[in-house]
Amino acid sequence: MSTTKLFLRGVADMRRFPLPQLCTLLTVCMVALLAGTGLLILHNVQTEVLRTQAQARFQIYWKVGADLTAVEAQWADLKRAPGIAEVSTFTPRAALSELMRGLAPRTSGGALTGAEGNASSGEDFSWLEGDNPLPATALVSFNIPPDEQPEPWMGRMYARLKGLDGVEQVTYNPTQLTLATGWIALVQKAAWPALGFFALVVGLVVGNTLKLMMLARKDEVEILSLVGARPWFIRAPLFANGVVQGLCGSLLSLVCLKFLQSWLRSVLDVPPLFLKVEFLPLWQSLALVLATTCVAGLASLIAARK
Amino acid sequence: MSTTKLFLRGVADMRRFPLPQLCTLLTVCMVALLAGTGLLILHNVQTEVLRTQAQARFQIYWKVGADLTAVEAQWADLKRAPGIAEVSTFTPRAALSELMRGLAPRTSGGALTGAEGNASSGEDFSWLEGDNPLPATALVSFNIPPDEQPEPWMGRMYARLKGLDGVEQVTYNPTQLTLATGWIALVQKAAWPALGFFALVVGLVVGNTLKLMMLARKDEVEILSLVGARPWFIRAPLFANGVVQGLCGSLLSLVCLKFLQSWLRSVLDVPPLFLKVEFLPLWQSLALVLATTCVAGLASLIAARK
Amino acid sequence: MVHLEHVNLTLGGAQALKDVTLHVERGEFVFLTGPSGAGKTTLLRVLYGDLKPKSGAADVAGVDLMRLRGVQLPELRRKVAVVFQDFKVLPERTVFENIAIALEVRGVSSVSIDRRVRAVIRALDLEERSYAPCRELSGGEQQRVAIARSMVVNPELILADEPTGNLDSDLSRHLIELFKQFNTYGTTIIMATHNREVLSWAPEARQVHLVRGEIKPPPPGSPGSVLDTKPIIGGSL
Amino acid sequence: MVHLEHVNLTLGGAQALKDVTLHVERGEFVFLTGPSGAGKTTLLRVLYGDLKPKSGAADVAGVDLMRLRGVQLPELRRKVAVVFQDFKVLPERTVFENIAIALEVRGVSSVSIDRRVRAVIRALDLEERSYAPCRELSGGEQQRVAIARSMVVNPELILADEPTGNLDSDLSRHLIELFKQFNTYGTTIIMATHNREVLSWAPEARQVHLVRGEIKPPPPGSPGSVLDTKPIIGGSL
Ligand SMILES: Nc1ncnc2c1ncn2[C@@H]1O[C@H](COP(=O)(O)OP(=O)(O)OP(=O)(O)O)[C@@H](O)[C@H]1O
Ligand SMILES: Nc1ncnc2c1ncn2[C@@H]1O[C@H](COP(=O)(O)OP(=O)(O)OP(=O)(O)O)[C@@H](O)[C@H]1O
Ligand SMILES: [Mg+2]
Ligand SMILES: [Mg+2]
Repeated sequence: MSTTKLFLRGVADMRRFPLPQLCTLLTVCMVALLAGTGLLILHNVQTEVLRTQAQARFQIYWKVGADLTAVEAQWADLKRAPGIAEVSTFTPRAALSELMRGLAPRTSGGALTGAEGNASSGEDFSWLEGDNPLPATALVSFNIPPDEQPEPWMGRMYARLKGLDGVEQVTYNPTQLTLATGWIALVQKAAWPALGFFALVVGLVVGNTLKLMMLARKDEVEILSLVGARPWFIRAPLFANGVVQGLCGSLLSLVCLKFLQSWLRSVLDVPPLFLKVEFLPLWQSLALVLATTCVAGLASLIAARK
Repeated sequence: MSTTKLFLRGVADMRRFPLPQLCTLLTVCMVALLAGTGLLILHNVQTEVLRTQAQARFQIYWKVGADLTAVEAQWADLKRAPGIAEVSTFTPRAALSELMRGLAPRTSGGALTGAEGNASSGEDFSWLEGDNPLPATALVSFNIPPDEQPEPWMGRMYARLKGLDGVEQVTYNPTQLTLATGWIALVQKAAWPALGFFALVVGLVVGNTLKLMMLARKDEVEILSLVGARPWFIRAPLFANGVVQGLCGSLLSLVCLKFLQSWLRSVLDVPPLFLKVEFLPLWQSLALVLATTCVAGLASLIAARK
Repeated sequence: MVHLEHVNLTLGGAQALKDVTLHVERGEFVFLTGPSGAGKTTLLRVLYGDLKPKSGAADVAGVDLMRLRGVQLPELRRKVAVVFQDFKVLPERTVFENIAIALEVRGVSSVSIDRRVRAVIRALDLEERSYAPCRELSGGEQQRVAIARSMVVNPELILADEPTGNLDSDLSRHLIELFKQFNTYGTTIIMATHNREVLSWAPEARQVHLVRGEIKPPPPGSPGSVLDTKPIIGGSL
Repeated sequence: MVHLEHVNLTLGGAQALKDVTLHVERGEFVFLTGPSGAGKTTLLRVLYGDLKPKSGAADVAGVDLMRLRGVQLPELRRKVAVVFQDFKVLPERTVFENIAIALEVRGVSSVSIDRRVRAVIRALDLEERSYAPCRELSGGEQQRVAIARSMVVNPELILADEPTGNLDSDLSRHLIELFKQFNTYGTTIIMATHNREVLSWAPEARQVHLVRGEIKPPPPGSPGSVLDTKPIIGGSL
């Protein structure tokens, strides 16, 4: 009998224990869904962190009382500079009002909330407008070129910005980078044990189920061997069964994951979080399906041996 | 034969399929561990949110040029006020330097990181020290009395602070409260589906395993019934088996969870996070063990019926 | 003990028992004969409540089989012991445990279990294999375990389905002697068998002959029919 | 075909086969007799490679059993067909499937499978039950399925363990005729049996008598010993 036929027989045989097969399918689906959720979280955290990591922010202070027209021309230049991601500019007056907001009660949600909060409580800092001692400032974010080491690149950019006409001081925050690196390290530290753990659960669930299914069918295996079947003749249908379980279970889990993601997005993409939860990239989805299928197939092969 | 004897027999019978029993135990343990991890996260988020929710922060601005000695006396009074949680005070000079820091590049980690960042990049705002237009300010946090409605209480507190001598303006952020309420709503919205999902997985895993174990032992069940055993005689040992699986699995998972928590604490209780991950309270640990045991016992009873 | 009136039963679309009327009194010894697939096992399964007749009246050991409900089934099976054609022993349990199980489900004390199990093990010459798991037994040994399990409970009725299929002549003869002994102490025995020799060893027993689900007179050449002195009750003759 | 020299085997601590020397030539018909637990099934298990002797020399159909390795086992089992004492049919599969399986594992084309399976089903009078799952068969029907499965592959050697235990006289006789027919076409047959009648139906067959794992001369009263014309080869007599 050809291997294809044996595989088909294995798939056809799945009808024979419909309930355990369904249970196993659901269990595989759920465990794959858990792994998928883990990946989803990881992927989104990673995206978020990478977006932050690849950018460098500089705060540029011009001299107090510098000519505002000249400064504004420099600002226009800055906005056209290569690799620029974001430029926020503040005239001395705008800076003062922004600063006062910065001091206002703020939640962990960040500046945005603070701004909102101020708006809602109707604050007014006009009473502060006296003799403004603040300089013109700009907050500039660059995308760090991917082929550059971040630290030296930031040093060079710092020197360039410091050298601009009328600039008094430039500050930047190297710890931001450290923090991003720290996040990645943390994620990676947690990711591997977590994914390993998920793989272990998938393997245990599928393997255990197939092992028990084997136990329930051990007479059949014994008889096949007694009438002269080669090992592959016995194992191929089981292998097909395991693979189909893994494949269907993980595909089903992707569908569930899609629903989960839509729901999470609808829940999280609201003020004050504005987290746009993205779906897994194609290669991760495929990897999930492939990994589950492989683990299931492997587990079925192991379960099928004596 | 007494029920105790039947139970003991069920436990003794577990030796007969050692591998599937071990696999099942591990699977139960892991699924319970997942549920426990979910609870752990929930519990810690809840604790964090509740701590934030119960506090109200007010920013008090004194008049520009107010007498600093009088203001400092008021500060001392504030620090002794009932229900006070935290007071941060800023002289005009301290405020300016703090404000400048607030404008410096900052990560999502919050003001603390900003301060650190500035320190590390060795910033110096002394060049700004001219004619300081800023007022004396204080940031005051109160614990909202648990028997009070937060919103009206904050309104009354606002009026009291506004009435203090020499105070120009008081701001507070009611959205912080909304945010906390929003978090709790979110957690609760996500918690029930998540816990339901975990229970489903536990049930499926245990039920499926025991069902298959039944299938592998169906001859035994049939023979017992043929020689005149009452249903309970057949089911009690299986029930004992399921209960022992659930109990041992969930207890083991608590041990694992303790390790996970220690690890998470060691990883997360570092700058800039300072998250002190706490272990589950006793009642939640007990609930986890009880729920897993019940689900496993129930699943075994269901698996034992024809 | 057994009262069947016009019992009909369909299995998988085919009529497995056709209008079977059979009365067996307490203390009788009845042989059930007939070709392979005649319905002997099916009839026995009806008697221990494993199959429910489609129509007719059936009463075994005072239990109405047509109205058998969940709780009554264990009661019936405590009065009726069965030796199954395919033995139905637990392969992982020892000989002792397999026999003791029938007493355990009846709540017999362990001292008494020990004594009674040892006695039947001796009677069936299984002493050497007492503590071997049944999967390690020979076919004939397994069959004897199944027989021992039915005898140990001292039932009102023993249903034995081909109990000598895997036993040699000497053991078969010994077994029939044991059954006859039980019979003289009042146990009713219904035994399905193919073996003509076995029929000749219990000439006083009645023979009920099944053909395609119907009770028919035994074929004239068979030992049972020659030796049978009682009239065949029921059947559509 | 079968060559055993001083074969010894221990099972669970006890010596199940003691110094067994047995030679069976191609085309012979051999009865294996002996009391229950004598080692008949054990000897057959050695012959189909299920048990490995502890010592001695063993060769079946050209395969050296003492050096049997993984890949050779399926080869041996394609030459040797077995009728098991406990049938070993798949309860969920139909009669047809149970018989066909032996051809499927040999890679026979489905057209040929169909033809050959139908032929043995007819020969064993199972036509009515062809598409019933085996769990719904009577004991005798299951036994015939097991026999059909061994015959359908046209093996070099048939090992039959008590193949008439659940068959009545007529079917048993028919079966022996079938086996004799196979035998005349060159298939070697070794059949374990308790049934004296069966021995008398094949008077030309040789009888090998086992007692407690040893080959002994058959008891003088048994039909086999009376009718056996060939000398008993091997054994410690
Ligand atoms: N569950 C079932 N479904 C369908 N048909 C069945 C079922 N059980 C038995 N049969 C059929 O009913 C008929 C009678 O079976 P039964 O087992 O009673 O025969 P028997 O007299 O015991 O035969 P044997 O001597 O071979 O054991 C057979 O043809 C059998 O195939
Ligand atoms: N796996 C095993 N482990 C231990 N002892 C075994 C095992 N298999 C068989 N035996 C013992 O070996 C002896 C021979 O068994 P075997 O099955 O060969 O007997 P047999 O001649 O076929 O008897 P029967 O006619 O009852 O089938 C028996 O006493 C049996 O209990
Ligand atoms: Mg039968
Ligand atoms: Mg045997």
